[in-house]
Amino acid sequence: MAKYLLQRIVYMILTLFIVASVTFFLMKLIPGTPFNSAEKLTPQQLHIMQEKYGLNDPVPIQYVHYIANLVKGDLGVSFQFDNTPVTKLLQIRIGPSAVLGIQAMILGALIGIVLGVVAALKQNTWVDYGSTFIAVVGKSIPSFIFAGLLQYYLGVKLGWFPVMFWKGPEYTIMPTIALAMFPISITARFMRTEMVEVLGTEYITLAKAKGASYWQISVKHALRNALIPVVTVLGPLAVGLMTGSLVIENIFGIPGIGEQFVKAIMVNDYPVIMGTNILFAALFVVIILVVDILYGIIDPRIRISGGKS
Amino acid sequence: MLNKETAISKDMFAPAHIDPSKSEKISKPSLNFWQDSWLRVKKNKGAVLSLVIIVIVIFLAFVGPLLTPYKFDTQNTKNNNLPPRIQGLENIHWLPFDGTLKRKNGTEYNPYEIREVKEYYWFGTDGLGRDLFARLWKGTQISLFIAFMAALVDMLIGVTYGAISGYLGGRVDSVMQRIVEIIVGIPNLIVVVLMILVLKPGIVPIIIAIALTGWTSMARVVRAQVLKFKNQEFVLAAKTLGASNGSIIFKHMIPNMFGVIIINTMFSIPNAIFFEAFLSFIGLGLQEPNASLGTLVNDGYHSMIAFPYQMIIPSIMIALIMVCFNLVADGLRDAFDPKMRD
Amino acid sequence: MEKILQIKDLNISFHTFAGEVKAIRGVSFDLFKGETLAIVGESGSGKSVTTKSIMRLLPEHNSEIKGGQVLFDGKDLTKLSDKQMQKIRGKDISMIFQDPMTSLNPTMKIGNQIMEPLIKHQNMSKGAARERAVELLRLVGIPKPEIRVDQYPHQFSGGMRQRVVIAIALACNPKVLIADEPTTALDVTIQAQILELMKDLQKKIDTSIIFITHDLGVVANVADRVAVMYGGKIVEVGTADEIFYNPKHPYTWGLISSMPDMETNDEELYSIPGTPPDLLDPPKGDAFAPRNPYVMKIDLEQEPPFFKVSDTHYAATWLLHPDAPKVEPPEAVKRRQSQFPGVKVGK
Amino acid sequence: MSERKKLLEIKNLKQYFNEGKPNEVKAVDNVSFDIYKGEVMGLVGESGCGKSTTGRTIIRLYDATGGEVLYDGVNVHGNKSKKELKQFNRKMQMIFQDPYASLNPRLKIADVIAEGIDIHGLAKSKQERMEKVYELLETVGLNKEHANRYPHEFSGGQRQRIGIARALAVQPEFIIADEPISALDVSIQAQVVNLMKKLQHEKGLTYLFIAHDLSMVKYISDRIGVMYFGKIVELAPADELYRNPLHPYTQSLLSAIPAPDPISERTRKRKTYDPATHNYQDNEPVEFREVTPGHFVLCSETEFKQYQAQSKQ
Amino acid sequence: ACSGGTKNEEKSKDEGKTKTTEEKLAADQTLNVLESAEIPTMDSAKNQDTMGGIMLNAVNEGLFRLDENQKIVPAAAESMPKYNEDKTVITIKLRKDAKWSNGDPVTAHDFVFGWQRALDPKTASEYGPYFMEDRIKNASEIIAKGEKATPEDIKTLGIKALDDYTLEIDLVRPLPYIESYLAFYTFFPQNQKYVEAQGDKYATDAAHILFNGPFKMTKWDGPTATEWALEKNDTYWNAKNITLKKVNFNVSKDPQASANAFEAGEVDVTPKLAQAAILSQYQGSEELLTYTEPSVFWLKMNQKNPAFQNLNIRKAIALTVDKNALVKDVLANGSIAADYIVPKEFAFNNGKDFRDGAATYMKMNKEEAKKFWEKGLQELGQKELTFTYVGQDTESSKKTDAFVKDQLEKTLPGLKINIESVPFKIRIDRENKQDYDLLFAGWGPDYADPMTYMDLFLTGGQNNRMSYSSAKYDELVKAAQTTLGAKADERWKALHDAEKVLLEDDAAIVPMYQRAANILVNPKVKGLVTHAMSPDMDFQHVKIVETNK
Ligand SMILES: Nc1ncnc2c1ncn2[C@@H]1O[C@H](COP(=O)(O)OP(=O)(O)OP(=O)(O)O)[C@@H](O)[C@H]1O
Ligand SMILES: Nc1ncnc2c1ncn2[C@@H]1O[C@H](COP(=O)(O)OP(=O)(O)OP(=O)(O)O)[C@@H](O)[C@H]1O
Ligand SMILES: [Mg+2]
Ligand SMILES: [Mg+2]
Repeated sequence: MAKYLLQRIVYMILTLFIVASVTFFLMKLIPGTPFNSAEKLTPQQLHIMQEKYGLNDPVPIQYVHYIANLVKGDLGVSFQFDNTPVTKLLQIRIGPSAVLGIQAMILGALIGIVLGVVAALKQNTWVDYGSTFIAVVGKSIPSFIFAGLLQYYLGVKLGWFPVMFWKGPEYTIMPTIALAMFPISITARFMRTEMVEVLGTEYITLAKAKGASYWQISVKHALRNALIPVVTVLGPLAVGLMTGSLVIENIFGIPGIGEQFVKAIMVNDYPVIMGTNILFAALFVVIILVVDILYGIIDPRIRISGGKS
Repeated sequence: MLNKETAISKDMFAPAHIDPSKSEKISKPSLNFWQDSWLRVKKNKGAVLSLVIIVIVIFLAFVGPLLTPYKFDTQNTKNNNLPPRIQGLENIHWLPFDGTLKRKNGTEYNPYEIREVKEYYWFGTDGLGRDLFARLWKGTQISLFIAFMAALVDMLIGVTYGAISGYLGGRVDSVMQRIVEIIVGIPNLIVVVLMILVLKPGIVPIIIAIALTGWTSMARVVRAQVLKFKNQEFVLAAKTLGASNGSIIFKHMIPNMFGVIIINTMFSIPNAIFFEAFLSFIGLGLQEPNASLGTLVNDGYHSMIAFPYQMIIPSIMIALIMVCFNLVADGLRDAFDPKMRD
Repeated sequence: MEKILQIKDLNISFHTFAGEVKAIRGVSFDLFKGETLAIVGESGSGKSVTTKSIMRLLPEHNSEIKGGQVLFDGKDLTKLSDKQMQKIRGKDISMIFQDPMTSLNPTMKIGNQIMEPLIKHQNMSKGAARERAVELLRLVGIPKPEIRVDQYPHQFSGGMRQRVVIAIALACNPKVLIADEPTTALDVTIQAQILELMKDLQKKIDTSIIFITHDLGVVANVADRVAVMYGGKIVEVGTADEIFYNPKHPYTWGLISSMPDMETNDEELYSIPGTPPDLLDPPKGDAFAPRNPYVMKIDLEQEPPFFKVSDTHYAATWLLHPDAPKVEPPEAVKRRQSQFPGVKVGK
Repeated sequence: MSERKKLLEIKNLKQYFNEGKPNEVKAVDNVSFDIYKGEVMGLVGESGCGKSTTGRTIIRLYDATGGEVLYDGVNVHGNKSKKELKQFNRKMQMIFQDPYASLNPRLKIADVIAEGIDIHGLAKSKQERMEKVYELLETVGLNKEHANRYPHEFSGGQRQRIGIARALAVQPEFIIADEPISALDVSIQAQVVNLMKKLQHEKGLTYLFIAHDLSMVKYISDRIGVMYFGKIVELAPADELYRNPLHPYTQSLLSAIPAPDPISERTRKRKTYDPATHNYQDNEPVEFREVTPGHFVLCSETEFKQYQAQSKQ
Repeated sequence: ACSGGTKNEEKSKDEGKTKTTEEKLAADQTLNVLESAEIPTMDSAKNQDTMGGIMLNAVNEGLFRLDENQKIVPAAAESMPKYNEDKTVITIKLRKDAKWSNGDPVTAHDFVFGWQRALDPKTASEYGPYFMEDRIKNASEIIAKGEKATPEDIKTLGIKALDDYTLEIDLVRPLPYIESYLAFYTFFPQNQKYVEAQGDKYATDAAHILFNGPFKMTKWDGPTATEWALEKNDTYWNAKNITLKKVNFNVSKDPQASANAFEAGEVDVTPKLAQAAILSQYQGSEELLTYTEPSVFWLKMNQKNPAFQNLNIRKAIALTVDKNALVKDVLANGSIAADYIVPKEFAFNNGKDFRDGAATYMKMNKEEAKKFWEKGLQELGQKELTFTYVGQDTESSKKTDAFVKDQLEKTLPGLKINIESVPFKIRIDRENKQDYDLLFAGWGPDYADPMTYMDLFLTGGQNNRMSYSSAKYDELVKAAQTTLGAKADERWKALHDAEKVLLEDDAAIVPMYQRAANILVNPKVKGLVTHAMSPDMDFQHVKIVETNK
C-alpha cells in the first residue's frame, strides 16, 4: 500500500509538472502584455517593464526560471494585484470558493442521492419521472439565469436572503443553492442508474428472500453499492465546484478564485494563471487519489489489491 | 388433474405430420439492432416526445427565420426593445403576447402604442431593434450547429483515441491515459482564448475549443468499452480467423458501442451548448451580428428586469433543447442497454 | 404425508416491449414435508419464475400473477401484504440462487449478512446472532468461522460463498428451502460437496426442498420427486425412480436420452429437434407438439390433461390417452425401463 | 496408436500472466502432449485450471511465455510473416463457450459466417460467397432463411452451430472447442455434440475438446487429458481413463460426477483429493510418465512403480 | 462655470456650518458603496487604476484637489502655484497644518520623495515615467538609464524642497495643464521615513498606509480584498467640514447584481452601469445619476490597408454612421454623439470649454458618403471591400460594433465587415501590431488638456498605430506642445485647427460618441461628487439625510 501510494504520488507530481509546462507555453502564446496600462506605455517604457519582470527573455529561459522558482515554492507575484504574491492571493481566494463548493457538493450530493434513490425505487412511476425531470431541468438552465432569478426573487423581491456579498453563513445560502443545481442533477441521474442496476442484482433478491424490509434493502444493501460508482463521478465534480464558478461569484459578489482565474486569463496575469492552474491540477489529482482511496474504503473488494494503477 | 372424459374422436390420435425443416423456423420478423432499438425507444414516451420536439426545433431553426418578414440581423433601432406582440393573441391579456411591459413600480405600458409602432414582433425586439423571433431561430441554428459539430469532432477524436488506447493496451495505454489526465488539467479557457487568436474569433474556434477539451470523456467511455470487448469471444473468434486489428476495431467493436457513443454524444451536445453560453457570458462567444442561444440568453440576462422576454424566450429554448436531448439520451441508453434485451 | 406447500393453477405473465410473455401457464404441484422436489426442464421453461413467485420475488414493474394460489400454512401467499410476506421470507421459506458470485452483497461482512434474518425473524441480539452465525458457518463446513465472519465475500471462493448462502437460507430453520440451480456455476467436486451438505442439513432440520436444476445427474442424486417443466407448464411429475426409469412424456424421454451415460458409445445421441415455444405466442394445443416425434393431430388442437400413471406419477401427454397408439420410447429409455425398481405400471 | 500421424505437438508450453508481478498466474505450466490427426482429444479439469488458456495459447490468441507448439512439424509460435500466420489461421479454428458472447450482435448471420471467407478471399464473387454461406448453414442444420437474421434471434444451440459454421468456413483441419456445450441446455447439448461428431467423420477434423462435463467428454473423446493447476496430471484413452484412473486427482474428479441414475447415485462414494498426499521430496523429479502404453501420469518415480503395479491387476 | 462633473445636490456653501435647512442629517452617517473592481494598490506612486485613484484621493491628498465644481483648489498647498515668466518653474507654498496620520507634518520633502519614488525605475511604476517623461526636468534622462539609475541620478529630477513648506518644480517646457497633474495621485506626497520603514509591506493593506486626506482606511486586506472601509480622518486639516463618518465598500462585477443590491437597499451607490436595459428601469428616477465623462470613442482606419490610404474611402466611412441613433437607441445611457475628438466639458481656457467655438466635423450624411465611396472604389479599381473590424468583447462594445457594421454595410454598397470581438489586452495587441482594418477604440484623458487627445495621432505617436501621418497635423500639435506652450489662446487655435485636419481634411478617424456614466444613488445621499477625471468620485462632501421613505 505504501509503495502504491508513493508510486501514485510520483505520478501525480509528474502530471502536475507536465500540466504546468504545457500551460506555461500555451499561455505564452497568447499575445499582449500583463501591464494594465499597456495602452499608455511607450515601447521603451514597455521594454523596461518587461525587463524588470524578465518577460524579455526567450520563453524557454522564462520557463526554466519559473520552474526553478516553482520548485522553491515561489509562484511569483501578480501583475493585476500590485505584486501580491500569488501564494497569498490563492490562499485568500480559495477560501470562499472552497466553502461554497463544499457546501454545494454536500447539498447537491444529498438531494441528488435522495432524488436518485427515490426515482430508482419507484422506477417508472410519476415519482421517477418527476425526479428525472427535476434533475434534467436543474441542468438545463444556464447558471447565470438561475442565479439571477434566485437573487432577484428571493433576495430583492422577497428579501429572504441577503442579495449578495460574503459576510456570513446566511450569505452563502443562495450561491450554494445556485451552485448545487448541477451536482444535484448529476448525482440524481447517476444515482438512479446505479441504483436500478444494483436493485436488479442477485444479492438484492437474496436480501429480499431473507425477509429484509424495503427500507433495509434500499439503505443497507443497495445504497452503499450504488454509491461506489457515484463517488468516482462526484470526486472530479467536487474539484470543479471548489475551483469556483465565475458566474456565481460574479453575481453574488463572492471573492472567489474562479472569477479571479478567468480575469487573470483575460488580462495575461501570467503568474496568477500558472499558480491557479497548478492549484487546480493539484486539487484534481489529489481528489482523484482520495476518491480511489475512498473507493477502497467503501468497496472492500479493492481494498487489498490497492486499486488500479 | 384428471382426464376429463370428453369425447375425442379417435382420428384425432392419428400421427400428424410436422415439417422438420420448419422446426427451426423463426416466426418473428427479422429486426436489426436499429429497428429493435427503435421499438424500445418508441415505448418511452418522454424520449419520443423529446425527439419530436428536437426535430421540430431543428426544422424551425431553418424555417423559422423565413416565417417573419424580418431578418435576424436587420436593425431598426427605432423599434428596439419592443415586447412580444402577436396578431390575434394581443388582446388576450394573460398571454405574454400583448405588447405590454411593466415598469419598475409595477405600472404597465405599451411601448408599441407609445412609440406608434405598427409592426408586430412575435417575440419582440432586442436593443438594436432586431427581430427576436428571427434571432431565436438563427441562434438555435447556430447553437445546434456548434453543438453538433463539436459533438462530431469530439466523437471522432474521442472514439479513435479511446479505441487505440484500449486496444493496444499496456504501455501505450498508460501513456495515453496520462496524456488525458494532463489535458484535463489544462484550463480550457486558455485553449479557447488561444483558439480565438489563432483562428480569428468566430464559430470555428469555439467548435474546436469545445471539441479539444471535450473529447476526453468520450475517449474514456470508448476505452472502457474496448477493454470490455477485447476479451469477448466474438472478437477472439475474429482474431482466430486472422482478422486485422482495424477490422476488429471497426467491424466488431465500434458497431457494438454505437449505443454508448450515441448516448455520450447526446450528452455532449447540451454540454457544448452550455459551454458556448458560458463563453458568451465572459465575452468570448460568437461575433456580432450572429446569434447563438448563449449570446441571446446572455444579452437577455442583462435585460432581465426591464425586458424579461429577452431573457425568458431564449432561456426556454435552451432549457427545452437541453431537456429534450437529455431525455432522448436517457431513452436511448435504456433502449441500447444490452441488459434490457430479450 | 403432510402437504407443506400447494401451488394451484398458477398463471404468470410478463409485460415486455415485445408483448405479454405468458411465462407460467397453469402450474400446479404440491410439496410434502421433508421431501426434495426437483424441477427440471429446458431453459426458459419457467422454473425460476415459478419458484420466485412463491417467494413473491418477481420484478414488480412488469410481472403479473394472473391467477392461481400458493398455499402455505393455509395462507395464500399471493394475497399477502408486503409486510406479511417479509415475515415469511427467510423465516418459513428461504431461497438459494444459482450464482454464488453475485448472491452476496460485496460490501457487507459475511457475518452481518448471515445475522440479518436472525435479527429480523428471531429477534436475536447482535451478540447472539453473531454467535449463531459462527455456528452456522461451522455447520456448512467453513473452517475458522470465527475469523471468516468478519470477512467480505470477495475473500471467499465460489464454493464457500455458496455455503454462506446456504447458511443464510438455513439460519431460521425454514420449512421450505428453494434452491434455484445452486450448483450450476460450481465445479463438479464442489458441487458434490454442496449437495452432500444440503442433504445433510435437510436431515437435521427436516426441511422441504424445491431443487431446480438442468443436470439430471444432480436430480438423480438429490430428488425424492421430480417435476418436469416445458413451455411454462409441468408436463410430468413423479418420484425420482418413476421419472428416471419409467418416464411417460416424450419430452422427458428426449431429456433422458440426450444425455450420454458411461455406457453410451459411438452411437448418435438423441437430440430434441427444433426450438422451445415462443411464450409470447404459445402454440395451440400441446406446446411440445412441434418437437414431438410422436405427434398426433390432437396435439395440435388441444392441450393434454394430466394422465395418471400411478398414485405419484402423472404425465400430460395425449400418448397416455387410451385411444392413442402405443409408441415405443427411444432406446435409451427402454434400457432404463428395464432397470425400473418399482412395480411395473401397466398400461 | 503411435503409428498415427501427429498433427500437433505441444512441448513444454508455458503461459504465465502478469509475469514477474506479485499477481503472477501460471495458467499453463510446462504442458506437453500430442494430438493425432483425426482424433478428439479431451481436456478436463476444474474451473481455472488453465484449459482455456491452453487452447488459446495453441491458437496464438496469447503469445506463449515458453515452449513450442508444432503444427505439422512447424512451430506456430515465433516470428511469422502475416501470410504464414494467415495460413495457420485457416488450418486451426476455435469454437467458443458462450453462444451469446461469441457472435457479434451487430452482424447478420451471413456476415458472421462469411468473415473467414472474406479475410482469406475464399470466394470470388458475392454470389459464391452467399452460396458458401448457405452450404455451411445447411451443414450445421440451419437453412438459407437464417442468413439474413441477427444472432439475438437464435437460441443458444442454434448460435453455437452458427459458431461452428463460422469456424468451418475456412476449411480448417484442427478445431479447438472450448467448452462448446457447457452453456447449453441438456436437450440441446446433444445437437451440438452430434454435429461435431458428424463433421469429424465427414471432414476428417481433429478436435481439442475442452470441457468440465466429464460424461460428454468421455462420449466424444478418443483420449482425455486431466488438468490440475496449469499441469496435465493424467492423459489416457477415454475408456482407459474411466476404467483405470491412476492419479488421485482424476479419481476424485470421476467420483464426484453424479450420474443420471438414482439407483447408482444412492451408493456413489466420493473421493477427495489432497495434493499433500503425494508427499513429494524437495528435489524429487515429478514427471509425465507412460505407465501403460498411451496412459501417462504426472508422478514421481515411486508413484510410477506403484501405478504400474496397480495397472497390471 | 459649466463643468464636466456633477453633484446631485446644490452643494452647501464654503464653510461646513451652513446646512441646508430643509434637510435633516441622519443619525447614521454611513455610506455603502458598491464598486466594480478591487483596489489594485494603495501606493500612489504605483497606482494607475480608477478605483485606486478614488481611494487614494479619499485618504491622501496632493497639492491640489478638484472641488465639487471641477475647479482646482489648493489642498496640501496653501494657495495656487506661482509661475516664472516662461512658465517652466513653479513655486508652491504648502499649508502648515496638514498632518500624516502618524502625526508627522506633511512637508515639501514628502512631495520630493513621492515624485522621485514614482519615477524611480526600481518602483516599476507605469504612470510615474508616463507622466513625467519629457515634462518634468531630467525625467527623460533618468528613465533612459533604466535600472542603472542611481539615487543621485534620481535626485536630479526637477522637484526641490526649497524649505519644509516650499516646493519648486522645474518643467521641460511650459505645460498649461500642469495644475491638473498636481492634483493627480501620481504626484501625491509620500512620507519617506514611513515608506522605507514598511519596505515591501508598504500600502499592501490598511495597516501599512499613512493618511493625510479626509478619510482613513480602516479595513482593507490588500489588493484582493472585495470589502473595505473608510472612516473620517479626524486629524485631517479640514476635518470639521467632513460630515460622513464611514464609507463601506464592496465589489460587484455583475451590473444586474449591482442593481439588485441597490434595489434591496443593501448599497447606496452602485458602480457605473452601462446596460441600457438596466438603466431604462430608472429613467426619470431621482436615483439615477447620469453625467458626461470625457472619454471619447472612435473608429480607427488602418492606413496600412491600401483601401484606407484612399481619402474618399475614409470620408465615406466617416460620414456613414448615424451616431445619434447609436447614442439614443443603442447605448441609451446619456452618451452624446461626437463629431469631434476632444470631449466636451473637459478642457477649459479661462473658463471657456474647448468645444465652445470649435467646429464639429463630418456630420452624418449618407448621400455624401455614398458618393465618396463610389469615387473611392473607382480610384481603387475595386467593386467591393472587406474589412476586419476588431472590437472589444464587452457587451456594450459588441452592440456598438454590430450597429456600426450594420450602418456601414447598409449604406456603402460592396462593403463587407467581419467583426472580431476580442478581450481588451488582445485588442491592444492587435492595435499595436496594426493587425486590423477597422478598430473600435477610445481614450480617457489623464489630464485636463486637449493635448491628451491630440498627441495620440502624431506621426509615429505611440497611439497612432494606424499609419496615419500628416505633416500639417504634426506641425500644429508640435507647436501647441512647444512654442505655444505659454500662449493659451493661440495654442487652442492650433489645436482646433489640428482637430479639423485630423477629422475633416484627412478623415483619419471616425469619432462616435462621448460616453456618459450612470450610477444609482440613494436619495438619502447628498453631496456625492463625481469628476470628469481621476478621481472619479469624491466622498468628502457627502451627507446622509433623513428621507421620508
Ligand atoms: N423479468 C422478466 N421479464 C420478462 N420475461 C421474463 C422475466 N423473467 C423471466 N421471463 C420469461 O419467463 C420465461 C421463464 O423464465 P425462467 O427464468 O423461469 O426460466 P428457467 O426455467 O428458470 O430457465 P433457466 O434454466 O434458464 O433458468 C422465459 O421465457 C423468460 O424469458
Ligand atoms: N488474461 C488473463 N490475465 C490474467 N490471468 C488470467 C488471464 N486469463 C486467464 N487467467 C487466469 O489463468 C488461470 C487459468 O484460466 P483458464 O481460463 O485457462 O481456466 P479454465 O480452465 O478455462 O477455467 P474455466 O473452466 O472456468 O473456463 C485462471 O486462474 C485465470 O484466472
Ligand atoms: Mg432459472
Ligand atoms: Mg475456460
